[in-house]
Amino acid sequence: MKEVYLGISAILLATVAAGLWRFFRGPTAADRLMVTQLFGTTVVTACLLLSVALRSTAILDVALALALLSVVTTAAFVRFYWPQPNRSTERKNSDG
Amino acid sequence: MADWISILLLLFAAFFFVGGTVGLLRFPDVYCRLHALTKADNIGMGFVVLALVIQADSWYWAVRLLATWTFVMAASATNAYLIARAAIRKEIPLWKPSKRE
Amino acid sequence: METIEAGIIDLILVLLLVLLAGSSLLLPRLFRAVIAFIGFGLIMAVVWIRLHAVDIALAEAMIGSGVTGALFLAALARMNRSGNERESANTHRTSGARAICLNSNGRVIGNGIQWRGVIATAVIILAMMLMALMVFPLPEPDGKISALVFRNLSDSGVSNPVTAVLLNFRAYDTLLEIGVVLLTLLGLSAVVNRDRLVGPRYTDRVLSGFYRLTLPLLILFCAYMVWVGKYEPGGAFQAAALLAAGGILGHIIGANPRPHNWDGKHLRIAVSSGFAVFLSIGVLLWVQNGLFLRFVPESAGGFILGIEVVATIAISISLVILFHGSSGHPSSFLGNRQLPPAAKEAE
Amino acid sequence: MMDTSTLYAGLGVLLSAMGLLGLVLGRHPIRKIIALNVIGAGIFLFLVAAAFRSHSGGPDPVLHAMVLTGIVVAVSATALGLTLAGQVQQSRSENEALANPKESKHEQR
Repeated sequence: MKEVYLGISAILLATVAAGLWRFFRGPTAADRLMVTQLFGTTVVTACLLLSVALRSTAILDVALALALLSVVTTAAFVRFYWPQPNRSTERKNSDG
Repeated sequence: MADWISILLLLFAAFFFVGGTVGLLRFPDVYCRLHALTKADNIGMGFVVLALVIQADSWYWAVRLLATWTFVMAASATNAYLIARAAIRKEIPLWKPSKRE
Repeated sequence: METIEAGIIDLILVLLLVLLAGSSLLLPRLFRAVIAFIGFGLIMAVVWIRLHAVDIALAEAMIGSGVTGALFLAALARMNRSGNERESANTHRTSGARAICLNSNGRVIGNGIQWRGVIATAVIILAMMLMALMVFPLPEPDGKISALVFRNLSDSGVSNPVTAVLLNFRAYDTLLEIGVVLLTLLGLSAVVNRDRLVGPRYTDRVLSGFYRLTLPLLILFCAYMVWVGKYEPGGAFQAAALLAAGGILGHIIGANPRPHNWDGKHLRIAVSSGFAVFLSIGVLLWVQNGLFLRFVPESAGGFILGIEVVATIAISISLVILFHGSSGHPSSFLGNRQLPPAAKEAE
Repeated sequence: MMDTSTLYAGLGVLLSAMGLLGLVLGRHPIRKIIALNVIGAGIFLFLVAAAFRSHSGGPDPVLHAMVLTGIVVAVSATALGLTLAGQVQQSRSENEALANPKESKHEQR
């Protein structure tokens, strides 16, 4: 089974590499942020597979931490980088 | 037997992850892409967790895996909501088939 | 794990890291660079697992996704906000490589820049080749130091070798490292502005709900990290990063995640307590055992746990204050000394 | 076929070199701070790849502890650097607004 787990992890990481295309294309900042979300989930899933393959509960902790804390980056993005447009100095440009 | 079920579930999971990524690459606007992304999160990872739970040799592992999945779903729902709300506030237009050139 | 699958994983990881590092250094828009750097941190976590460094993977996951991303995004937003047009003009946004490009297209930026870029590139490539020549092939490890660690592990009071090195065998390093974190706070307090510079508050029920749901979980997870660090990967740094991520999330939604009636003085005491407690335990052990920070096997476990608890609290508060500083928000850490009493009343 | 630790050690050297290049060529302070972080990541990667070669019952814990310490110091230094950059930019724009209150609006090219 260990080979299967590693093989599936390899497929998952390959989808991450494919997701980079969206990162380079954009067009909005939200699209680019979504690519890091894709990275996050895929890495979490790969961690689950690796933790079973290597028999280490500590890798499950890595997965749990990555999953919970992914919200911090998104929250910082919507709070600071894309704040609510209620001020006069609003920039119309949505390009990231 | 259990091994084959796990392998089948893992293949489903890989299908959903690949599908989510293809959706992220091909769908026309932010909201559709967000939809594709969260499918990969929730269903793809759900299948992986199921496959690993079948293989788990103790309750401890099974509970840990299922708990991780629960938190991933809570976090990814929050993420998707935040991004979608921010995009709506930024007035990023919805995709309309007729407008496509 | 030297199989075909592992080889494929290695190749993909190397490719991803080079691509992401390249984009974070070369993409002309800073936002894209920051996003690429966040992705770089996530992939590094997998690399650490691949290299059997789970302690480091934990720290990278928690700091990378909980602290670094928010730090860069907040700082970038602040610079976009306070910056005038000059800062967003092309010369400041683009990296050097792009500037050279523009130059050859006929835009006059100045000849010196082009030569600087070319010479720097040549020198660095040369230096890199020299470095690679010196380092490769890697020498065979003699393993003396790690054998020493494993031999004395049973006397260290903990059974995770990394924690044993951090808090027992090389406790000096960790003491000074906590000192360095304290020094960065001193540096921060020297430069940070004390006037109010706050954007609109971000109110969101879903995010606040998520925060309320996960904060207890984060605290539990943090306590588990401190405790499990004795036996398995985990420890004070990881726990501190978790708590700090919770504090940063609380700051983002406008909750004030600290005990009631705490002001700057309490925060300053809490922040310096890590270093102070560590130092005084070191002196205590000096008096008892004749050497600074020399633990004896009977009491080492208890002392190490105590140091870890205090260090966790101190480092996590420090990280949250550092986040306040770089997002440009005033920090109660500094106290209200600069504000006249009237302004204080008005709040 | 290359062995794992040589592969990752080489990647570490490459990343540090890329970061150094970015540090010299980058103009914006945030870019320079990212470059410093990439250099750090390359060095950490080199150390951990070297630790991976150790044969005495698992990777070398001394190097792991050093890298762990380094990561925490790196994040504090990054935060301080970002604060300094923000303050410098803020006071610069304030100075310019004081020096030429009319022209600062039309400076964009």
